[in-house]
Amino acid sequence: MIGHLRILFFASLRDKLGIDEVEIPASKLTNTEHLFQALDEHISDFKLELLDTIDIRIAVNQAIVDGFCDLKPGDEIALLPPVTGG
Amino acid sequence: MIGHLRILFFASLRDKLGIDEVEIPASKLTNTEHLFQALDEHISDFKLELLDTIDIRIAVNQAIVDGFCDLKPGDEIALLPPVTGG
Amino acid sequence: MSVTVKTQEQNFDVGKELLNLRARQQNQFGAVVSFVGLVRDSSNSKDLIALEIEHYPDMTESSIVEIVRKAENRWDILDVLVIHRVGRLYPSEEIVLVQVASPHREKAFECCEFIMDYLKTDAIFWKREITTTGSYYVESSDSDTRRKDRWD
Amino acid sequence: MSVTVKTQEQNFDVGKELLNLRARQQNQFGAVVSFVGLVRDSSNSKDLIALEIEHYPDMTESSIVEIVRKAENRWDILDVLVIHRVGRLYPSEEIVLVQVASPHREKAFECCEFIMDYLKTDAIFWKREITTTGSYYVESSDSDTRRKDRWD
Repeated sequence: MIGHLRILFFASLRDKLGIDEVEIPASKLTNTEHLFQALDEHISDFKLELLDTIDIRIAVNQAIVDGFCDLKPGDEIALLPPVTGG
Repeated sequence: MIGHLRILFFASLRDKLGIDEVEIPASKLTNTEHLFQALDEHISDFKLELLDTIDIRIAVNQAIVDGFCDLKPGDEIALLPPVTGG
Repeated sequence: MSVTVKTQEQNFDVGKELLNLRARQQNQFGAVVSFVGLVRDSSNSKDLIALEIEHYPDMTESSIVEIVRKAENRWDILDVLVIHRVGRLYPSEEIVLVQVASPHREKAFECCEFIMDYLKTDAIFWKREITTTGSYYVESSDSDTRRKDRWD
Repeated sequence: MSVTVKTQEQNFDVGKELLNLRARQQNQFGAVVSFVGLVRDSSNSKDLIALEIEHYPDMTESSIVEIVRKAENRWDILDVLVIHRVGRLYPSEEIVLVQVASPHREKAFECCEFIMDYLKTDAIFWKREITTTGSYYVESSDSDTRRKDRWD
Protein backbone atom coordinates (compact mmCIF):
# COMPACT_ATOMS: atom_id res chain seq x y z
CA MET A 1 0.00 0.00 0.00
CA ILE A 2 1.16 3.50 -0.78
CA GLY A 3 2.32 5.40 2.27
CA HIS A 4 2.97 2.21 4.19
CA LEU A 5 5.90 0.23 5.50
CA ARG A 6 5.93 -3.51 4.88
CA ILE A 7 7.29 -5.57 7.75
CA LEU A 8 8.29 -9.23 7.27
CA PHE A 9 8.86 -11.91 9.91
CA PHE A 10 10.90 -15.01 9.15
CA ALA A 11 11.39 -18.55 10.43
CA SER A 12 11.17 -19.09 14.22
CA LEU A 13 10.07 -15.48 14.73
CA ARG A 14 7.15 -15.89 12.33
CA ASP A 15 6.16 -19.20 13.91
CA LYS A 16 6.27 -17.85 17.45
CA LEU A 17 4.51 -14.56 16.66
CA GLY A 18 2.04 -16.18 14.31
CA ILE A 19 2.53 -13.34 11.81
CA ASP A 20 4.44 -13.43 8.55
CA GLU A 21 3.84 -9.93 7.28
CA VAL A 22 2.21 -6.70 8.39
CA GLU A 23 1.82 -3.17 7.02
CA ILE A 24 2.10 -0.04 9.13
CA PRO A 25 1.37 3.51 7.94
CA ALA A 26 4.71 5.17 7.29
CA SER A 27 3.53 8.16 9.31
CA LYS A 28 3.54 5.95 12.44
CA LEU A 29 7.19 4.91 12.14
CA THR A 30 9.94 7.09 10.72
CA ASN A 31 12.98 5.34 12.23
CA THR A 32 13.86 1.73 13.05
CA GLU A 33 14.57 2.83 16.63
CA HIS A 34 10.86 2.64 17.44
CA LEU A 35 10.10 -0.47 15.37
CA PHE A 36 9.24 -2.86 18.18
CA GLN A 37 6.98 -0.30 19.93
CA ALA A 38 5.19 0.44 16.69
CA LEU A 39 4.60 -3.28 16.12
CA ASP A 40 3.22 -3.60 19.64
CA GLU A 41 0.84 -0.68 19.14
CA HIS A 42 -0.25 -1.76 15.69
CA ILE A 43 -0.74 -5.49 16.17
CA SER A 44 -3.25 -6.71 18.74
CA ASP A 45 -1.88 -9.34 21.13
CA PHE A 46 1.65 -8.77 19.81
CA LYS A 47 4.09 -10.85 21.85
CA LEU A 48 6.56 -8.04 22.39
CA GLU A 49 8.48 -9.91 25.12
CA LEU A 50 9.37 -12.63 22.58
CA LEU A 51 11.59 -10.22 20.66
CA ASP A 52 13.91 -10.02 23.67
CA THR A 53 14.47 -13.79 23.69
CA ILE A 54 15.64 -14.06 20.10
CA ASP A 55 18.78 -12.55 18.62
CA ILE A 56 17.16 -10.49 15.86
CA ARG A 57 18.80 -8.60 13.02
CA ILE A 58 16.89 -6.01 11.03
CA ALA A 59 17.11 -5.51 7.29
CA VAL A 60 15.71 -2.48 5.48
CA ASN A 61 15.15 -2.95 1.77
CA GLN A 62 17.16 -6.16 1.98
CA ALA A 63 20.25 -4.64 3.55
CA ILE A 64 21.23 -5.41 7.13
CA VAL A 65 20.97 -2.32 9.32
CA ASP A 66 23.45 -1.83 12.13
CA GLY A 67 22.20 0.76 14.56
CA PHE A 68 19.19 2.83 13.53
CA CYS A 69 17.98 3.88 10.14
CA ASP A 70 15.39 6.34 8.83
CA LEU A 71 12.35 4.89 7.12
CA LYS A 72 10.26 6.19 4.23
CA PRO A 73 6.99 5.07 2.67
CA GLY A 74 7.37 1.86 0.66
CA ASP A 75 10.32 0.52 2.67
CA GLU A 76 10.50 -3.22 3.29
CA ILE A 77 11.64 -4.07 6.79
CA ALA A 78 12.56 -7.62 7.73
CA LEU A 79 13.10 -9.14 11.16
CA LEU A 80 15.69 -11.91 10.84
CA PRO A 81 16.29 -14.53 13.53
CA PRO A 82 19.72 -16.26 13.52
CA VAL A 83 20.61 -17.66 10.11
CA THR A 84 22.49 -20.74 8.93
CA GLY A 85 23.09 -22.05 5.44
CA GLY A 86 25.17 -24.68 3.74
CA MET B 1 59.48 -67.07 -21.11
CA ILE B 2 60.05 -69.67 -18.43
CA GLY B 3 63.32 -69.20 -16.61
CA HIS B 4 63.52 -65.56 -17.58
CA LEU B 5 63.23 -62.17 -15.95
CA ARG B 6 61.07 -59.57 -17.68
CA ILE B 7 62.43 -56.03 -17.54
CA LEU B 8 60.24 -53.02 -18.37
CA PHE B 9 61.31 -49.48 -19.22
CA PHE B 10 58.90 -46.58 -18.86
CA ALA B 11 58.41 -43.05 -20.15
CA SER B 12 61.55 -40.91 -20.70
CA LEU B 13 63.76 -43.91 -19.97
CA ARG B 14 62.09 -45.99 -22.66
CA ASP B 15 62.26 -43.13 -25.14
CA LYS B 16 65.95 -42.43 -24.49
CA LEU B 17 67.02 -46.11 -24.48
CA GLY B 18 64.75 -47.01 -27.38
CA ILE B 19 63.64 -50.18 -25.53
CA ASP B 20 60.36 -50.83 -23.81
CA GLU B 21 60.87 -54.37 -22.64
CA VAL B 22 63.57 -57.04 -22.58
CA GLU B 23 63.93 -60.58 -21.22
CA ILE B 24 67.07 -61.86 -19.53
CA PRO B 25 67.70 -65.47 -18.46
CA ALA B 26 67.15 -65.64 -14.72
CA SER B 27 70.43 -67.49 -14.40
CA LYS B 28 72.28 -64.32 -15.49
CA LEU B 29 70.80 -62.08 -12.77
CA THR B 30 69.93 -63.26 -9.27
CA ASN B 31 69.90 -59.91 -7.47
CA THR B 32 68.89 -56.35 -8.42
CA GLU B 33 72.37 -55.21 -7.37
CA HIS B 34 73.77 -56.25 -10.76
CA LEU B 35 70.77 -55.18 -12.83
CA PHE B 36 72.41 -52.36 -14.79
CA GLN B 37 75.51 -54.47 -15.62
CA ALA B 38 73.32 -57.34 -16.77
CA LEU B 39 71.36 -55.01 -19.03
CA ASP B 40 74.60 -53.68 -20.49
CA GLU B 41 75.87 -57.19 -21.18
CA HIS B 42 72.59 -58.46 -22.57
CA ILE B 43 71.52 -55.56 -24.77
CA SER B 44 73.76 -54.48 -27.64
CA ASP B 45 74.48 -50.75 -27.76
CA PHE B 46 72.85 -50.29 -24.34
CA LYS B 47 73.25 -46.68 -23.21
CA LEU B 48 74.46 -47.52 -19.72
CA GLU B 49 75.64 -43.99 -19.00
CA LEU B 50 72.09 -42.72 -19.43
CA LEU B 51 70.98 -44.52 -16.30
CA ASP B 52 73.23 -42.27 -14.25
CA THR B 53 71.55 -39.13 -15.53
CA ILE B 54 68.02 -40.10 -14.55
CA ASP B 55 66.69 -40.61 -11.04
CA ILE B 56 65.46 -44.20 -11.41
CA ARG B 57 63.44 -46.30 -8.99
CA ILE B 58 63.17 -50.05 -9.39
CA ALA B 59 60.04 -52.10 -8.86
CA VAL B 60 60.03 -55.89 -8.61
CA ASN B 61 56.68 -57.52 -9.23
CA GLN B 62 55.08 -54.09 -9.01
CA ALA B 63 56.47 -53.20 -5.58
CA ILE B 64 59.11 -50.50 -5.18
CA VAL B 65 62.41 -51.95 -3.99
CA ASP B 66 64.60 -49.95 -1.64
CA GLY B 67 68.12 -51.32 -1.57
CA PHE B 68 68.70 -54.69 -3.22
CA CYS B 69 66.39 -57.61 -3.69
CA ASP B 70 66.82 -61.24 -4.77
CA LEU B 71 65.32 -62.22 -8.09
CA LYS B 72 63.78 -65.47 -9.25
CA PRO B 73 62.56 -66.77 -12.61
CA GLY B 74 59.35 -65.08 -13.73
CA ASP B 75 59.96 -61.84 -11.85
CA GLU B 76 58.85 -58.58 -13.47
CA ILE B 77 61.35 -55.78 -12.98
CA ALA B 78 60.46 -52.21 -13.87
CA LEU B 79 62.72 -49.17 -14.21
CA LEU B 80 60.73 -46.12 -13.23
CA PRO B 81 61.85 -42.57 -14.00
CA PRO B 82 60.41 -39.77 -11.81
CA VAL B 83 56.63 -39.92 -11.61
CA THR B 84 53.90 -37.32 -11.37
CA GLY B 85 50.16 -37.71 -11.39
CA GLY B 86 47.07 -35.62 -10.73
CA MET C 1 35.74 -13.68 -12.87
CA SER C 2 32.26 -15.11 -13.14
CA VAL C 3 29.92 -15.49 -10.17
CA THR C 4 26.70 -17.50 -10.40
CA VAL C 5 24.38 -17.80 -7.40
CA LYS C 6 21.06 -19.61 -7.41
CA THR C 7 18.50 -20.57 -4.80
CA GLN C 8 16.07 -23.16 -6.06
CA GLU C 9 13.78 -26.00 -4.99
CA GLN C 10 14.92 -28.47 -7.63
CA ASN C 11 18.09 -30.50 -7.40
CA PHE C 12 21.32 -29.76 -9.30
CA ASP C 13 23.53 -31.98 -11.45
CA VAL C 14 27.21 -31.58 -10.60
CA GLY C 15 28.27 -33.05 -13.95
CA LYS C 16 26.10 -30.64 -15.88
CA GLU C 17 27.41 -27.70 -13.84
CA LEU C 18 30.97 -28.71 -14.75
CA LEU C 19 29.99 -28.62 -18.43
CA ASN C 20 28.34 -25.22 -17.89
CA LEU C 21 31.56 -23.99 -16.29
CA ARG C 22 33.59 -25.09 -19.29
CA ALA C 23 31.13 -23.35 -21.61
CA ARG C 24 31.34 -20.14 -19.54
CA GLN C 25 35.09 -19.99 -19.10
CA GLN C 26 37.33 -19.43 -22.06
CA ASN C 27 40.19 -18.80 -19.64
CA GLN C 28 42.44 -21.62 -18.67
CA PHE C 29 41.71 -23.25 -15.35
CA GLY C 30 43.44 -26.34 -14.11
CA ALA C 31 41.47 -27.07 -10.98
CA VAL C 32 37.83 -27.30 -9.99
CA VAL C 33 36.91 -28.01 -6.38
CA SER C 34 33.27 -28.84 -5.69
CA PHE C 35 31.55 -29.22 -2.38
CA VAL C 36 28.20 -30.96 -2.09
CA GLY C 37 26.36 -30.88 1.24
CA LEU C 38 23.66 -33.48 1.86
CA VAL C 39 20.92 -33.97 4.42
CA ARG C 40 22.04 -36.50 7.03
CA ASP C 41 19.56 -38.95 8.46
CA SER C 42 20.03 -37.91 12.06
CA SER C 43 20.75 -34.75 13.97
CA ASN C 44 21.74 -34.46 17.63
CA SER C 45 20.80 -38.13 17.99
CA LYS C 46 17.25 -37.46 16.82
CA ASP C 47 15.92 -39.23 13.76
CA LEU C 48 15.41 -36.73 11.02
CA ILE C 49 12.31 -36.94 8.84
CA ALA C 50 13.02 -33.86 6.73
CA LEU C 51 14.80 -30.53 6.64
CA GLU C 52 12.95 -27.37 5.67
CA ILE C 53 15.06 -24.58 4.30
CA GLU C 54 13.60 -21.09 4.15
CA HIS C 55 15.13 -18.10 2.42
CA TYR C 56 14.43 -14.41 1.90
CA PRO C 57 14.19 -14.19 -1.88
CA ASP C 58 16.75 -11.79 -3.43
CA MET C 59 18.32 -10.88 -0.10
CA THR C 60 19.54 -14.47 0.37
CA GLU C 61 21.17 -14.43 -3.02
CA SER C 62 22.77 -11.03 -2.29
CA SER C 63 24.14 -12.40 0.97
CA ILE C 64 25.81 -15.24 -0.94
CA VAL C 65 27.19 -12.92 -3.62
CA GLU C 66 28.70 -10.84 -0.81
CA ILE C 67 30.46 -13.94 0.56
CA VAL C 68 31.81 -14.77 -2.87
CA ARG C 69 33.08 -11.18 -3.28
CA LYS C 70 35.03 -11.58 -0.04
CA ALA C 71 36.59 -14.77 -1.44
CA GLU C 72 37.36 -13.07 -4.72
CA ASN C 73 39.41 -10.45 -2.89
CA ARG C 74 41.61 -13.12 -1.33
CA TRP C 75 42.27 -15.65 -4.10
CA ASP C 76 43.02 -15.76 -7.76
CA ILE C 77 39.86 -17.57 -8.77
CA LEU C 78 38.14 -17.62 -12.14
CA ASP C 79 34.65 -18.88 -11.56
CA VAL C 80 32.37 -19.53 -8.61
CA LEU C 81 28.99 -21.23 -8.68
CA VAL C 82 26.78 -21.58 -5.61
CA ILE C 83 23.45 -23.41 -5.81
CA HIS C 84 21.52 -23.63 -2.56
CA ARG C 85 18.29 -25.52 -2.39
CA VAL C 86 15.24 -24.34 -0.44
CA GLY C 87 12.03 -26.02 0.62
CA ARG C 88 11.59 -29.49 2.07
CA LEU C 89 14.52 -31.87 1.69
CA TYR C 90 14.76 -35.48 2.81
CA PRO C 91 17.75 -37.43 4.17
CA SER C 92 20.49 -38.04 1.60
CA GLU C 93 19.18 -35.27 -0.66
CA GLU C 94 21.60 -32.59 -1.84
CA ILE C 95 21.39 -29.20 -0.09
CA VAL C 96 24.17 -27.11 -1.54
CA LEU C 97 26.77 -27.07 -4.30
CA VAL C 98 29.81 -24.79 -4.21
CA GLN C 99 32.01 -25.08 -7.30
CA VAL C 100 35.24 -23.07 -7.57
CA ALA C 101 37.51 -22.97 -10.62
CA SER C 102 41.06 -21.67 -10.38
CA PRO C 103 44.33 -21.97 -12.27
CA HIS C 104 45.82 -23.96 -9.36
CA ARG C 105 44.39 -26.43 -6.93
CA GLU C 106 45.45 -24.94 -3.60
CA LYS C 107 43.49 -21.73 -4.21
CA ALA C 108 40.43 -23.63 -5.35
CA PHE C 109 40.46 -25.78 -2.20
CA GLU C 110 40.88 -22.83 0.14
CA CYS C 111 38.31 -20.69 -1.59
CA CYS C 112 35.68 -23.44 -1.67
CA GLU C 113 36.15 -24.11 2.03
CA PHE C 114 36.04 -20.37 2.81
CA ILE C 115 32.72 -20.00 1.00
CA MET C 116 31.26 -23.04 2.80
CA ASP C 117 32.37 -21.69 6.19
CA TYR C 118 30.72 -18.34 5.50
CA LEU C 119 27.54 -19.94 4.11
CA LYS C 120 27.10 -21.63 7.50
CA THR C 121 27.19 -18.35 9.41
CA ASP C 122 26.39 -15.43 7.08
CA ALA C 123 24.03 -16.60 4.34
CA ILE C 124 20.38 -15.71 4.93
CA PHE C 125 18.79 -19.15 5.34
CA TRP C 126 16.81 -20.75 8.10
CA LYS C 127 16.69 -24.49 8.68
CA ARG C 128 13.97 -26.35 10.49
CA GLU C 129 14.58 -30.00 11.29
CA ILE C 130 11.47 -32.12 11.36
CA THR C 131 12.31 -35.10 13.58
CA THR C 132 10.35 -37.98 15.08
CA THR C 133 10.17 -36.02 18.35
CA GLY C 134 9.25 -32.57 17.08
CA SER C 135 10.55 -29.82 14.87
CA TYR C 136 13.41 -27.46 15.70
CA TYR C 137 15.10 -24.50 14.11
CA VAL C 138 18.85 -24.99 13.92
CA GLU C 139 21.39 -22.22 14.27
CA SER C 140 24.99 -22.14 13.18
CA SER C 141 27.12 -23.72 15.89
CA ASP C 142 30.05 -22.32 17.85
CA SER C 143 32.33 -24.54 15.81
CA ASP C 144 30.88 -22.99 12.62
CA THR C 145 31.73 -19.54 14.00
CA ARG C 146 35.24 -20.67 14.92
CA ARG C 147 35.76 -22.09 11.45
CA LYS C 148 34.67 -18.83 9.91
CA ASP C 149 36.86 -16.80 12.27
CA ARG C 150 39.94 -18.73 11.10
CA TRP C 151 39.85 -16.62 7.94
CA ASP C 152 40.12 -13.26 9.76
CA MET D 1 35.05 -47.42 4.18
CA SER D 2 34.88 -47.94 0.44
CA VAL D 3 37.82 -47.23 -1.87
CA THR D 4 37.41 -47.17 -5.65
CA VAL D 5 40.40 -46.50 -7.90
CA LYS D 6 40.29 -46.54 -11.69
CA THR D 7 42.69 -45.64 -14.47
CA GLN D 8 40.96 -45.28 -17.80
CA GLU D 9 41.14 -43.56 -21.18
CA GLN D 10 37.52 -42.46 -21.28
CA ASN D 11 36.20 -39.44 -19.43
CA PHE D 12 34.21 -39.52 -16.19
CA ASP D 13 30.91 -37.89 -15.26
CA VAL D 14 31.08 -36.22 -11.85
CA GLY D 15 27.29 -36.22 -11.52
CA LYS D 16 27.05 -39.93 -12.24
CA GLU D 17 29.83 -40.66 -9.75
CA LEU D 18 27.90 -38.79 -7.07
CA LEU D 19 24.90 -41.01 -7.78
CA ASN D 20 27.15 -44.09 -7.63
CA LEU D 21 28.44 -42.89 -4.27
CA ARG D 22 24.91 -42.60 -2.92
CA ALA D 23 24.09 -46.08 -4.19
CA ARG D 24 27.26 -47.49 -2.55
CA GLN D 25 26.96 -45.79 0.80
CA GLN D 26 24.14 -46.69 3.13
CA ASN D 27 25.96 -44.79 5.87
CA GLN D 28 25.16 -41.19 6.49
CA PHE D 29 27.50 -38.67 4.99
CA GLY D 30 26.93 -34.95 5.03
CA ALA D 31 29.78 -33.77 2.84
CA VAL D 32 31.29 -34.66 -0.49
CA VAL D 33 34.35 -32.80 -1.74
CA SER D 34 35.36 -33.39 -5.35
CA PHE D 35 38.46 -32.27 -7.13
CA VAL D 36 38.65 -32.24 -10.91
CA GLY D 37 41.99 -31.50 -12.58
CA LEU D 38 41.97 -30.36 -16.20
CA VAL D 39 44.57 -29.93 -18.92
CA ARG D 40 45.56 -26.28 -19.17
CA ASP D 41 46.27 -24.77 -22.57
CA SER D 42 49.79 -23.65 -21.76
CA SER D 43 52.65 -24.88 -19.65
CA ASN D 44 55.80 -22.94 -18.75
CA SER D 45 54.72 -20.36 -21.32
CA LYS D 46 54.73 -22.93 -24.11
CA ASP D 47 51.55 -23.59 -26.04
CA LEU D 48 50.32 -27.04 -25.23
CA ILE D 49 48.95 -29.23 -27.99
CA ALA D 50 48.25 -32.29 -25.87
CA LEU D 51 49.23 -34.14 -22.73
CA GLU D 52 50.13 -37.82 -22.83
CA ILE D 53 49.68 -39.72 -19.61
CA GLU D 54 51.33 -43.11 -19.24
CA HIS D 55 50.77 -45.57 -16.44
CA TYR D 56 52.05 -48.95 -15.32
CA PRO D 57 48.87 -51.03 -15.31
CA ASP D 58 48.00 -52.49 -11.89
CA MET D 59 51.02 -50.95 -10.17
CA THR D 60 49.65 -47.45 -10.80
CA GLU D 61 46.33 -48.40 -9.25
CA SER D 62 48.10 -49.98 -6.26
CA SER D 63 50.12 -46.81 -5.77
CA ILE D 64 46.88 -44.80 -5.61
CA VAL D 65 45.23 -47.27 -3.23
CA GLU D 66 48.28 -46.90 -0.98
CA ILE D 67 47.81 -43.11 -0.94
CA VAL D 68 44.14 -43.53 -0.06
CA ARG D 69 45.06 -45.93 2.77
CA LYS D 70 47.35 -43.27 4.22
CA ALA D 71 44.44 -40.81 4.13
CA GLU D 72 42.10 -43.34 5.70
CA ASN D 73 44.43 -43.62 8.70
CA ARG D 74 44.21 -39.89 9.32
CA TRP D 75 40.57 -38.97 8.79
CA ASP D 76 37.13 -40.27 9.50
CA ILE D 77 36.12 -40.71 5.88
CA LEU D 78 33.48 -43.01 4.42
CA ASP D 79 34.18 -43.26 0.73
CA VAL D 80 36.96 -42.33 -1.65
CA LEU D 81 36.86 -42.50 -5.43
CA VAL D 82 39.86 -41.72 -7.63
CA ILE D 83 39.56 -41.83 -11.41
CA HIS D 84 42.72 -40.95 -13.30
CA ARG D 85 42.72 -40.80 -17.07
CA VAL D 86 45.56 -42.08 -19.22
CA GLY D 87 46.46 -41.65 -22.88
CA ARG D 88 46.31 -38.48 -24.93
CA LEU D 89 44.36 -35.58 -23.49
CA TYR D 90 43.75 -32.18 -25.01
CA PRO D 91 43.52 -28.75 -23.32
CA SER D 92 40.43 -28.34 -21.13
CA GLU D 93 39.89 -32.09 -20.92
CA GLU D 94 39.50 -33.68 -17.50
CA ILE D 95 42.54 -35.54 -16.13
CA VAL D 96 41.59 -36.65 -12.66
CA LEU D 97 38.65 -36.88 -10.27
CA VAL D 98 39.09 -37.29 -6.52
CA GLN D 99 35.80 -37.59 -4.64
CA VAL D 100 35.77 -37.88 -0.84
CA ALA D 101 32.66 -38.44 1.31
CA SER D 102 32.71 -37.81 5.03
CA PRO D 103 30.23 -37.07 7.82
CA HIS D 104 31.64 -33.53 8.12
CA ARG D 105 33.02 -31.10 5.63
CA GLU D 106 36.38 -30.21 7.20
CA LYS D 107 37.60 -33.82 6.99
CA ALA D 108 36.41 -34.19 3.41
CA PHE D 109 38.27 -31.02 2.34
CA GLU D 110 41.51 -32.02 4.06
CA CYS D 111 41.42 -35.59 2.84
CA CYS D 112 40.71 -34.63 -0.77
CA GLU D 113 43.59 -32.15 -0.77
CA PHE D 114 45.90 -34.72 0.86
CA ILE D 115 45.13 -37.27 -1.84
CA MET D 116 45.73 -34.71 -4.59
CA ASP D 117 49.05 -33.66 -3.06
CA TYR D 118 50.22 -37.28 -2.93
CA LEU D 119 48.96 -38.05 -6.44
CA LYS D 120 51.32 -35.33 -7.70
CA THR D 121 54.39 -36.93 -6.13
CA ASP D 122 53.74 -40.62 -5.40
CA ALA D 123 51.30 -42.02 -7.95
CA ILE D 124 52.95 -43.97 -10.77
CA PHE D 125 52.15 -41.82 -13.80
CA TRP D 126 54.31 -40.12 -16.37
CA LYS D 127 53.24 -37.02 -18.25
CA ARG D 128 54.58 -35.88 -21.57
CA GLU D 129 53.61 -32.44 -22.79
CA ILE D 130 53.38 -32.09 -26.52
CA THR D 131 53.90 -28.40 -27.27
CA THR D 132 54.38 -26.30 -30.37
CA THR D 133 58.14 -26.33 -29.69
CA GLY D 134 58.68 -30.01 -28.87
CA SER D 135 57.64 -32.60 -26.34
CA TYR D 136 58.81 -32.79 -22.74
CA TYR D 137 58.33 -35.11 -19.81
CA VAL D 138 57.18 -33.22 -16.73
CA GLU D 139 58.17 -34.10 -13.20
CA SER D 140 56.50 -33.14 -9.96
CA SER D 141 57.78 -29.72 -8.92
CA ASP D 142 59.50 -28.62 -5.72
CA SER D 143 56.28 -26.91 -4.71
CA ASP D 144 54.45 -30.23 -5.16
CA THR D 145 56.95 -31.87 -2.82
CA ARG D 146 56.58 -29.07 -0.30
CA ARG D 147 52.82 -29.39 -0.41
CA LYS D 148 53.09 -33.12 0.22
CA ASP D 149 55.57 -32.61 3.05
CA ARG D 150 53.08 -30.37 4.88
CA TRP D 151 51.23 -33.54 5.87
CA ASP D 152 54.20 -35.13 7.68
